[in-house]
Amino acid sequence: MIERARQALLGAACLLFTVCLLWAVRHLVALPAEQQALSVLLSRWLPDSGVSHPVTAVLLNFRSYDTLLEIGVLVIAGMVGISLARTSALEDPAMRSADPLLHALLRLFLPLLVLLAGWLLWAGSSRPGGAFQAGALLAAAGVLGRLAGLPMAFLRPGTLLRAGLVLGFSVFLLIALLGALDGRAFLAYPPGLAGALILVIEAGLSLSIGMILLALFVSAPVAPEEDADGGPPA
Amino acid sequence: MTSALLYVLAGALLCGGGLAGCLLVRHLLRRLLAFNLLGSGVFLLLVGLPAHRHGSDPVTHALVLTGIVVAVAATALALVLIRRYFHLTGRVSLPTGRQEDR
Amino acid sequence: MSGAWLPLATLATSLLASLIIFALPEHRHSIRTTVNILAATLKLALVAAMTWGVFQGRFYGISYEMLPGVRFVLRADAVAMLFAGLSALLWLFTTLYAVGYLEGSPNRSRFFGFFSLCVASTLGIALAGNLFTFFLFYEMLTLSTYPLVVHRGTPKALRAGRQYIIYTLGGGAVLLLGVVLLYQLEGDLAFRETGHLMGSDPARYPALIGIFALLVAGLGVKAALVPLHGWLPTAMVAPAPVSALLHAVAVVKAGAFGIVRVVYDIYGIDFAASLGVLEPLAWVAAFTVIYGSLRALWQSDLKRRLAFSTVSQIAYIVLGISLFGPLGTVGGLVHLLHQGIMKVTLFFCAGNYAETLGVHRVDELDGAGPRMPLTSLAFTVAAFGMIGIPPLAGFVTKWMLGRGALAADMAWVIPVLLLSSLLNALYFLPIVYRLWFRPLRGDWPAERALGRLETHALLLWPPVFTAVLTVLVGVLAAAPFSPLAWADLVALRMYLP
Amino acid sequence: MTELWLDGLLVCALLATAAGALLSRDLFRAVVMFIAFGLLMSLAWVRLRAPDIALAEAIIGAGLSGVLFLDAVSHLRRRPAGGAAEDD
Amino acid sequence: MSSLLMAGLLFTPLAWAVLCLLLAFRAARLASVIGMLLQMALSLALWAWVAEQGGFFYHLGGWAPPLGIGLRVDGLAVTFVLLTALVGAACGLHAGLYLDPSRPWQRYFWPLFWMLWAGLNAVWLAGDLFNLYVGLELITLAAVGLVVLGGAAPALEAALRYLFAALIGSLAYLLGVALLYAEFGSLSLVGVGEGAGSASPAASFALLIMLFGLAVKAALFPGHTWLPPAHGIARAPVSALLSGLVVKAAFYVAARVWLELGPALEAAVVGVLLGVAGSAAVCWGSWQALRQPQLKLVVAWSSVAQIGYLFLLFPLSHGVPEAVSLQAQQGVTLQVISHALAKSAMFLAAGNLILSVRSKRVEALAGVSRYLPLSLFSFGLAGVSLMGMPPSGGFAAKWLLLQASLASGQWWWAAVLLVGGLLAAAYVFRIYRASFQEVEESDPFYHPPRSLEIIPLVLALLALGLGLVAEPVLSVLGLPFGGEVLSP
Repeated sequence: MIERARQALLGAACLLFTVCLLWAVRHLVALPAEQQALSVLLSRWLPDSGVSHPVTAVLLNFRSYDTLLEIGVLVIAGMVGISLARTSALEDPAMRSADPLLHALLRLFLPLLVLLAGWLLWAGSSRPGGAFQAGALLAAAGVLGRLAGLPMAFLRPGTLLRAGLVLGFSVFLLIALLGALDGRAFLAYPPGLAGALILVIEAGLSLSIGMILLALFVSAPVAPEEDADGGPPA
Repeated sequence: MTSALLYVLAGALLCGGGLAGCLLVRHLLRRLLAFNLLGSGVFLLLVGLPAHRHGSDPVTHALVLTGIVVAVAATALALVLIRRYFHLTGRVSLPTGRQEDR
Repeated sequence: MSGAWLPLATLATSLLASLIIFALPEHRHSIRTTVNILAATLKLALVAAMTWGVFQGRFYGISYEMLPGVRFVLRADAVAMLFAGLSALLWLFTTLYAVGYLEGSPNRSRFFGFFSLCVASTLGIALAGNLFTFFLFYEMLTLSTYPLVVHRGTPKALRAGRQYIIYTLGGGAVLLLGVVLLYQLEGDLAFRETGHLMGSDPARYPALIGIFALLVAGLGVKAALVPLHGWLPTAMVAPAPVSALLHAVAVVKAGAFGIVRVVYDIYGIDFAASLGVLEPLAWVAAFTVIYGSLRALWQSDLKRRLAFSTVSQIAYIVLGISLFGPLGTVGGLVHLLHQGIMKVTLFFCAGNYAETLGVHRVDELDGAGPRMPLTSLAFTVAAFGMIGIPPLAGFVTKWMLGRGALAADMAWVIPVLLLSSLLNALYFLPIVYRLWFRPLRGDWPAERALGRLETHALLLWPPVFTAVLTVLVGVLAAAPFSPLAWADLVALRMYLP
Repeated sequence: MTELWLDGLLVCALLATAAGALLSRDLFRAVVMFIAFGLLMSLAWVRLRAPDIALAEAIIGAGLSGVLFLDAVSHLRRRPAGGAAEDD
Repeated sequence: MSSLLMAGLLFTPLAWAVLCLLLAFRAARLASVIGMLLQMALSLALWAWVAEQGGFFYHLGGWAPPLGIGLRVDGLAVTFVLLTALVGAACGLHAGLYLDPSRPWQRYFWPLFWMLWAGLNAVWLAGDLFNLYVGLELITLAAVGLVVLGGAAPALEAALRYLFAALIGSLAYLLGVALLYAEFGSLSLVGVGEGAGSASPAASFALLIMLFGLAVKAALFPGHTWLPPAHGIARAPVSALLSGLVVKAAFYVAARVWLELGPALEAAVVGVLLGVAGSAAVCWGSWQALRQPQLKLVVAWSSVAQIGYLFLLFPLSHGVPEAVSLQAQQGVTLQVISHALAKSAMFLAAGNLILSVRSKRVEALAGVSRYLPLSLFSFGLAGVSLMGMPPSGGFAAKWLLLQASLASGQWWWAAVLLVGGLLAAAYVFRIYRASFQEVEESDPFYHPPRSLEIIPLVLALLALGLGLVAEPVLSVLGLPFGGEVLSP
């Protein structure tokens, strides 16, 4: 009974929220159109950023601190994922597909995906694409491979996996410190090197992002008989 | 720029629906789906509103990309937790009621 | 700021002592006792030095801004020294007594640690230079006495502790409200002999009356004014030294002393009289005097009888304060000391009976006089003092109070005093009679042999000393440096224009 | 004008798939709806002239998240309420 | 100088997170101790710098806001950075001894701990609305990870509850940011504040929804239900971090946004609503704390109550004279600091007590007072601060808030403060009561190592002493900007 009332109350609150949101949006869209200050600034500063694609410039130069922390969030998710992983055998026999056609397709498809990821990474400096898309694509390729039962020893929880998780992040971090040691601000690139450094960072990030997402996919429990190891009290 | 306005409206409705889903749905996976819908709604608003007022704004694109990464990290983490929770207890939703009295 | 170190050092002695004692392991009894006695002696010496300096007109104090617009002030003035002297003196005796009393019992490290902390708070209350600082130490006192009240850890003690903490924390909250309101209205007010509020805007009078009520209610809890006295008899489950501390040195005195500060040093006695708040206060005090005595009459438990006697006796102090005029002031202030000395003697003796003979009830005391002559003599002297038999300490107080009442045109106080003395006699004299003139009926409930004397030496000498003091402060009331002379000095400064 | 109609249609489809993802009885259906929603979102980003997000959404929303969810659904189905090892 | 300090401050926790992920538990512990010392030194140096020279803006990457991200290094921010260093280091040291190194997953404590620290610093210093969002998410995920460490079912349940609440809160906040950006075209907090000159319905709604989200993340009643399980189930040092610092981060963001936008948007009703919710939290949290059978749940519910006080800032800083608003801000800031110190001390002490009595229940404490005085003493000292008894920081905060509420004429908040103090006393004394109970048998307790007992004692003493030095601390908090911009 109380549960019912609670649900009704919450539902009504959501309805009210939606109405208010629509009303706020109505006010916002009625505001006069004007030149966007940030866009102007962006196009003025873009030549100094080392890349020609504005989104990449924002992500990896103007607001690179956001990106740094965002990768931190991903790393945390990956860490927690592998900290919960209890599987010793990473190849789940139930998952291995016996279909030879699928294997053949995959053998064709996986390198293609990796190539595509590389291209996205490279393209990111001048047109849509970049580290994140490339990394996600790598992860997707990995997921496909795993679903098909390809062996992936590097995903075993161990030093290699952990190093892979933080590779991009540490490259980013070290380059960020470079500027500060030089007497400039944290995350400032040395003049002239911005483009190259951004590419280095992006390459590292792609690898790590792919690995983290894949690790998260893999570390979910699969085998029903695995042990349930609880922590100590308190 | 009325097409951007359409997406803004869709974003607002998605926000409302997603929030309702997050609050009312008990099944953890469904709640996570609702959370993702809510996120998409917010991202649509974040991009759509400035697009409607001033035209395409690359800054918002960058922000949304960051937001998507954060959302996917959270989703993947939540999925791991949910699966492990199910694995240990066989439950797919959190128990309600007198959990405060434990 | 010359002379800042003396008040600080006085506080620090017992604070440091408490920290050292907490840090000592439970079994290091001799070091603990040494630290205790050293600190108590040192503190007495420091207070004596400071008292001499204050008499000479020297200034001791420290002040710094603790919160925006609110200062932490320590200051040694004449009234402060009255209270500080009392607590320093009695702390020494109580410590000695407690060392003897608790010999062989567990948790002594905890006990003496909080004991010292409690005295540090009392000293802080005495030396506080404004209401904020006073409140600081007042609450510290509450916290440091709780572990003492529940020391025995029995369900009864824990219940008493709960009641104690509910009363005192509730009182503290009311007091805090009053203090904050006063700060809101008047700003940071240092204690001053003639008060501060004489010239305030008449439009504020109602607010000031309300604040006065809050302050007195908050302080009245610790001072055990009826109807806020409920915790005091219950707290009797605590060990005897703690009862002595609660009743004579620290807690109830802190409440009474706070009322002194509020009436004289914040409101100013003239202003308080013109606000018309003194008369109701006097009525409450008078009622408490009678009520406490009446209740004491019916108590068969010795310590409970003493507790209700405290309720009544503390109200004398408040009564004295509420009588407008120097004589009433002197009576109230001097009773602060006299009652402390007498009551501490009574509790020491009660503790001795309980420890040595296992006697807790009045009707078990038959024939205890010959068995424990010195203790019983001390008890008798203190009881006579309480009744007000000349020339003992209590007589001086009652005499001054009576004269003060006449001077303040409140003659109705005289019958109250007489009635109360009669009641005092009615509940003390039977005890004295039982002690000396009734034969022993059978065995003592739980007799123990403690040393060669009638009881343990550390249990025996403190009450004897304080009993001697009871006589001395009465007989030598006219001498310089007697409590009476000091109270005269204080009152003189207060009624100066 | 046709563009506007197309956009309207896309928005309707978006909302419909979202509703499907929220309200479907069958969990599997809900996840499929969610994947469809991701694909449509990707289209919407294209229409909002945000190709970067469109790319990311296509890979993530439709691809990666979809697979993660599908895998989770199959896992949750495989062992209905079997876990007995509740430890504390 | 200060530029290097800033870089070090931002770099160290992130770098140590990476380092600790690669090392095993014991090696990571050693590395972390070094890192904590370094971070302490950096925070202290920055605090001293700001106390002397005044605050400044720090432009990351050399790009000025609004396009770039500026950090706002003012007195308040550096004080919280220092507080984080203190509490964080204490919890880290405690954890190093408290956690059982033989469990394979304990190694993940260190990287998560450092990530949490990085996120906290990012939030205290942030001057950018979107950067705040990322920082908050960093904190959330790290905190969830710490709660779930070990992966037992109750921990998973608590972590899931926490995760969903925090994620919804973050998205609500982000929605507000989206609306504000659409209206004012800026992401920097100052820029938005300048834009919000007049009341605008959309901005008001944005403010409301942001505050709602942040209130859920800060566990304000009635959005508090996730907190007690999460803080109750986590290991003691983790609970100490969560209660001491993490919930404060969300509140801090809410306060900054409110003080920047609230006055312009005439949001008095919102302020009063938050105040009412805070008062309800004080009463309900204390009541629940009073009847919890488990020690750590008592402490966790006490957090719900204490967080309620913080939200009195909102009604007391809006539509009142400048001086009163300042008083309220100072009071709330002191409350944040003293609660951070006291509550972390309390959780650490509670952890020690639980370790000693080998039970989570309150009744099991009987006799502890006799054999384990030190941990109980720390617990008690922390309790003094929670009750708002002098001379603790909690008392100083209560005094200032009382003054502010009486001066603003809103006396009912004063009643909440007084009643809350008494309720806090009720649940703290309940623990004392249990521990003072005498048991006949000889010492049955496990005695934890001395160093485990010292750490909460130090924190509790700091909380207690804060009241005595409140004025100097507050004077640093209110430092104006030096106007200096650090960028190449």
